[in-house]
Amino acid sequence: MGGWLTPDILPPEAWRAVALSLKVSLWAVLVSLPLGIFTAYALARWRFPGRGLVNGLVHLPLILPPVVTGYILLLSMGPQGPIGGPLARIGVVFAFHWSGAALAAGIMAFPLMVRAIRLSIEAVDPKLEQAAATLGAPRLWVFASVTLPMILPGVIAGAILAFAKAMGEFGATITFVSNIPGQTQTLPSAIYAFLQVPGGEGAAVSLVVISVAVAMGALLLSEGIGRRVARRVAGA
Amino acid sequence: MGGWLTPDILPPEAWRAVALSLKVSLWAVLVSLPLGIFTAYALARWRFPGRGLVNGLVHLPLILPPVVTGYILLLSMGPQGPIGGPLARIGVVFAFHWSGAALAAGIMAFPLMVRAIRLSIEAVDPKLEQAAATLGAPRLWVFASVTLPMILPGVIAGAILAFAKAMGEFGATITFVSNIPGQTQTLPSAIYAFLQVPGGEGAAVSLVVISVAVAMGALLLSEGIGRRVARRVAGA
Amino acid sequence: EQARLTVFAAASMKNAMDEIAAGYEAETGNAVDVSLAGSSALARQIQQGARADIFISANTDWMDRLEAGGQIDGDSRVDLLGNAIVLVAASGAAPVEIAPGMDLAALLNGGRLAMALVDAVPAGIYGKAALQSLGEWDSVAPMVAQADNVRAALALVATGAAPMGIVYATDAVAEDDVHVIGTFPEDSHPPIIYPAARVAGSDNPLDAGFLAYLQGAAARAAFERQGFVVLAQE
Amino acid sequence: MSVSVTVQHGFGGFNLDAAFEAPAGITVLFGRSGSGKTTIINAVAGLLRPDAGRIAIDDWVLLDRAAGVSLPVHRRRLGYIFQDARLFPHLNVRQNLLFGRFFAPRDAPRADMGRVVEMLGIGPLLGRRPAMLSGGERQRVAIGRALLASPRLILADEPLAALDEGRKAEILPYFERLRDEVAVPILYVSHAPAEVARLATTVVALEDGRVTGQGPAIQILGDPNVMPTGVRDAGALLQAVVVRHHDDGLSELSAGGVALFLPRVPHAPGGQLRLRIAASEVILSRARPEGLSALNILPGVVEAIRDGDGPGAIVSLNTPAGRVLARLTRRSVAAMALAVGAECHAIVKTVAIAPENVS
Amino acid sequence: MSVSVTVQHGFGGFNLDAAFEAPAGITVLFGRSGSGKTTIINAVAGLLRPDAGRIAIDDWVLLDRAAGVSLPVHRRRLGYIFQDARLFPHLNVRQNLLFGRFFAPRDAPRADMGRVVEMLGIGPLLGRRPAMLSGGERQRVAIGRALLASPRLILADEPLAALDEGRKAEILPYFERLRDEVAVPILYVSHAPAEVARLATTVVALEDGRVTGQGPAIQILGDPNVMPTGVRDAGALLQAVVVRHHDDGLSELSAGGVALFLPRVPHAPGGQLRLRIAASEVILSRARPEGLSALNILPGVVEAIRDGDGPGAIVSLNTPAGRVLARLTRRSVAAMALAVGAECHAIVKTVAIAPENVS
Ligand SMILES: Nc1ncnc2c1ncn2[C@@H]1O[C@H](COP(=O)(O)OP(=O)(O)OP(=O)(O)O)[C@@H](O)[C@H]1O
Ligand SMILES: Nc1ncnc2c1ncn2[C@@H]1O[C@H](COP(=O)(O)OP(=O)(O)OP(=O)(O)O)[C@@H](O)[C@H]1O
Ligand SMILES: [Mg+2]
Ligand SMILES: [Mg+2]
Repeated sequence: MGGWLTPDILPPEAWRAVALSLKVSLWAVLVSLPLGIFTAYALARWRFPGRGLVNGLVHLPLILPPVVTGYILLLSMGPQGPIGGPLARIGVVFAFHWSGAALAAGIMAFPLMVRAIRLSIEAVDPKLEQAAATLGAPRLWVFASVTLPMILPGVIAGAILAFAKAMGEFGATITFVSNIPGQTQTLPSAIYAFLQVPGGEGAAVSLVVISVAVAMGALLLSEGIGRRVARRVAGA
Repeated sequence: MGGWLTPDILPPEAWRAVALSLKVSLWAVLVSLPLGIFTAYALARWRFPGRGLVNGLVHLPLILPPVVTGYILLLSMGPQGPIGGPLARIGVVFAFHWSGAALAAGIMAFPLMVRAIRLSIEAVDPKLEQAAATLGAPRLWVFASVTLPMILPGVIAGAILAFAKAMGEFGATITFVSNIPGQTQTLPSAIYAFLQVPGGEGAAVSLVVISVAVAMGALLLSEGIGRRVARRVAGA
Repeated sequence: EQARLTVFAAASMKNAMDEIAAGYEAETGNAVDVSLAGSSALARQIQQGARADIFISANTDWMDRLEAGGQIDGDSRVDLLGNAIVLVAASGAAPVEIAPGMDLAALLNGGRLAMALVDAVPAGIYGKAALQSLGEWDSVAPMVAQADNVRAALALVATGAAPMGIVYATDAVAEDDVHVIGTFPEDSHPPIIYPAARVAGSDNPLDAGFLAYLQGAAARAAFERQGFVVLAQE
Repeated sequence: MSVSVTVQHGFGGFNLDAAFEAPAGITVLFGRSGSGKTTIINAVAGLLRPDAGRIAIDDWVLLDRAAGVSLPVHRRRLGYIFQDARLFPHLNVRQNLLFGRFFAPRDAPRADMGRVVEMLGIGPLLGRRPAMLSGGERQRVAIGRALLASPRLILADEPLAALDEGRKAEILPYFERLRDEVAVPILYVSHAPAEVARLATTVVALEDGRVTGQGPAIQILGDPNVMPTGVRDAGALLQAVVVRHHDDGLSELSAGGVALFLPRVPHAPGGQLRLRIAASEVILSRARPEGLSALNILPGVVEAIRDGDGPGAIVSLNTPAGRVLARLTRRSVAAMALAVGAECHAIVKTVAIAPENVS
Repeated sequence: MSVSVTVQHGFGGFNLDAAFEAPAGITVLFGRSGSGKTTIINAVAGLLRPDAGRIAIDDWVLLDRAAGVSLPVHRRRLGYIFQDARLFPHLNVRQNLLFGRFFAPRDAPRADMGRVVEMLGIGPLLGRRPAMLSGGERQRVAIGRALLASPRLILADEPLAALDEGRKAEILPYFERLRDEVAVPILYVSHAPAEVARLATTVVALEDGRVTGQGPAIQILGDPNVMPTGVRDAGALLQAVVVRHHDDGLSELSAGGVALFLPRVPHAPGGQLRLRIAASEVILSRARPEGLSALNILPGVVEAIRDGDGPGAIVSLNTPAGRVLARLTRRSVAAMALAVGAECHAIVKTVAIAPENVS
């Protein structure tokens, strides 16, 4: 019989959207994480010319309506854009490709990730880093062996926030890579589509439930990890 | 003659949208801040049944496509909704009112605010709070005199993130309170409207520039404050 | 105190509605607030009791839905405007004849066809119907890139991300980077109709007057300037 | 006022099982690193909830696990001087000092801010934040913060460890005043025998989480079996009364009729005070010695001789002033033919007592 | 190997302006709380960039502000024992201990982990995290961490302040070994005169950011004018050689021909060692005393008499063993008719020297 929550009323492309959203969000988070940590570190600890500009740029996707971010991406990273063009010639294609969706999601999620990590870095007592330096650890090692382990809770928090945001990202993604079932149709695009037509609510609700379940699972998991890590870092 | 950046090509309702967006974002941040601090504190420091649920709920607006959040708000807080109806009878109206836009923006920004504050709280050494308690400070006082000053950088970071997010919020707002000039038409809604018609791009770009300028101003300001506060808290 | 009227209108009508609202205010002294959003969003808001006075939808589905639910006054409903869908390409492309056997897939030459969401957004629904009736849909479907609205589809063409797109005739009007290479025959898709009606809950005395104004000469001129076909007879 | 403490607590490898009474005055917890001193203090403060136990100040029960009573930390009216200063980094020194005062009941006896600041020598630091202080300065501020909270119970965990001798000498009398005048019970952790001897009313010796000895300082410090840090720190406490102050800066005291000379003590003639005489500083002589620079000579009878681990022995002498301990080599014991019942004289230098072993 | 340090630095209210040479061995920075000891050490470590100054170990320049040279902290090959332990909270004790080893050059001489762990008594703690350690345990781990980093320069900021006497006695010999065998220069901050006397090769006395005296320990510690914590800590250092070990646990030494008896020292006969004799523990007698329990008697001639602030005086005696200081009351000086040139005997108890004043 099948109620509205059971998979049989969801067309197969809905399931493909779920799979794609997971893939896109995971890639978006994983690829942007190192850059996010680096950016957060630079903003937290270094004084350099253009620091304000970098900080502004990082926050931009938060401030702009997502559609605008999508347009900017389309203009710059599209096949004829100043960045997308050359990239396309060396075979790196974002347009209408899931990697473009990941790019859009990653950019939209970036400010959240950077903020969380940066706050953690600012909370690390520089005296511990100094202690590591006196023991002979070069700067990068100090980071890897002292700073990074101590900011892990923040890194995890940042990664979850980014993942959740990526799972929900819609405006920039659809504007940049549009909605091609199986390639760029993420969960939010599918939900949006269902909501546009009278009577589409049922399917939309099913997808919302799936999306919430996935993100909550990730959330709970990461909370668990985060707590364990925090306890480890606090040393208790 | 007036280039595309000068105000004279912007119709008056665009300026009303700017003013409204500022009002909406400020209210959203100010009203949600105490609740955000409380929620962050509860999540960071207390173990209570339903903690996971609260945490999930807080993150929900991040995960859901904004349209869905807006739709949920419309259904629940609308004039005929289970919450909005009774509220309307006692004179509290959110539907199609700027306060509704603030509500939507506040809810969308809430997870960002809570995360930032929570990370700061988790970084406060409980030993200092214990020291305050030994000196006779009741729990609330410990919070006000030790915890709160020490997490101020995080509170500020959370408030900026939330403000920036509120300035950019679009999907939930237009879905919940529509796009009525002077009442619920925020900057992003106005940008959206301009983008929907041929020839609207110029005005849209002008509005984007204004929106970026405002948010960057807030960002720079708060970075300055945040840095000063952080230095004060670190005691240097 | 100035009398006010709230109109919920599909976002694609912004330019025309701005002009009409200004004209109406100049003529009657009454202010008009136009809330522009997607038809689905507006219809849902009306379902949930939004205090709108007039609703102009970009398609008939949502208006039918509201009428069935008693949220609009069926007697006041008029089919206000019509529109056409066109095939657009980057400037410089040769015109094509839109007819069965045109082999759109070959014309795309491996590129994408930009459309609005083909199952959700009216322009996409009409476009899909037209391609189906022309027998092109099955071959083209895998190449379709769907945007969340027509303007976004147009942007895909304007930026060169997609070589061609299907949009409303009204959208192609003012775009320099894009030009129309063919218009879909009227009979290849269900009629494109923008119905207008009075919202049932509205007790605004200006309703009837504004509905009439929408069908008047001033409005007609404004609509036509934006490329709409005015259906309503005065 | 008396504090009674019973705590049991297990931390993986370490088990604490201690019970003691801390009568009015200063009770020193004495024991090696890791013996459980801070753990006990934390339990008293309410920062640690022991597995079992009861803590009360007279009838005022702070904790009774069996009865399910546990007063919240902030209601225990403490002045806790932490082993790590734990100043509030966002407040300046003045604000740190005044933090506790704000929460003290209006009618609580108040320490005088000016006096405390002066004693601690932190006047020039009042406007600074803790990050700008030296280690010893931080610790001094922490002492001031606790003293100014109008506490009913002071917990001091090695408060003077980071300080130089001069500064210690300035602060010690303040703790003595607290002990003697204000009657606030004080639980005090210290590793320094001289500090213990000077301050302690009661000593609780801890070893590996267990109490190995407790009682009046006079008794525990004179018992070489109990002193947990070994026989080298043994010493006796004598009760003395001030007779008069001489012009040359010496004070003459009488301990059970024996005249003792000390560098000027602050007490008025007739005042009672306590002297610690470290066993290692006492020289014995069978004959009454003449022509020595040492001014204090106590005649007595050998009461007991206890051999130590090394080449030393502790000779316990019964004198009119009380029991005096002397640490000698066994070779000297033999050479002098010392035996229980033998008469001999204890010789103590004036300057070897003063001033930090006087109280 | 010799460390030369010149630093100038201003901190608002405080101005540091110090220059000293630290020859091989242990150089103790001695001064009151807030006198600038940690600031100097931080400059040497590279954690503080002084306004001006030059720091070099022999020819190896760590800092030269004038020449714009400043070696990064991690290239200075330090073992810094911080005043606050600063252990890494996310690593367990073992990982903390091994942290520095990882970065030491492969060919650097390595301290033996097992030996250090045993000496510090932290074997049972290796798997714990710092939050689960007592204050003294933390400090011991910090000492181990620095020692195991194969440093070319050790900076120790009150490393033993939080430890009990027994533990100190176990760790001190290790620093002595470092000084005598490994030849790593050590800058050592301490407030404890006994520790200073025992360890210091060189003493740098600081007061309010300025060096008030520097030189070999034997000289500075014997100079009551320099000792910054006051005359009470004065004392003399004697050089002695071990003659033989007796069966009763005593070692016989000879200092300039005078026989001295001490509890067994670890040195073999013929070995050289240094004794500190605190001025307050010396008794003088005009006649050669008989029948006393004290075994060490040094004949000498009064070289100088210096009156102190209080009722005391320091008598400096020229003996065959070297200069000996004695702290007496002025009353005794008068009673004994002591004057420059007078002959008299210094009496020192065997147990008053041993073992912590021996090295
Ligand atoms: N960051 C700073 N800003 C301002 N003043 C400072 C700062 N750090 C230290 N001081 C001051 O410099 C002086 C010397 O400090 P330092 O830490 O070197 O003292 P110290 O000799 O190590 O004392 P202690 O034995 O108490 O640790 C102190 O008066 C201290 O208040
Ligand atoms: N949180 C903890 N978890 C496990 N063991 C602990 C914990 N806290 C303390 N201990 C252990 O309990 C014992 C007693 O610690 P405590 O801090 O009471 O010692 P202490 O007597 O104050 O020593 P110190 O003089 O070194 O400060 C130590 O062996 C310590 O390692
Ligand atoms: Mg302790
Ligand atoms: Mg210091």
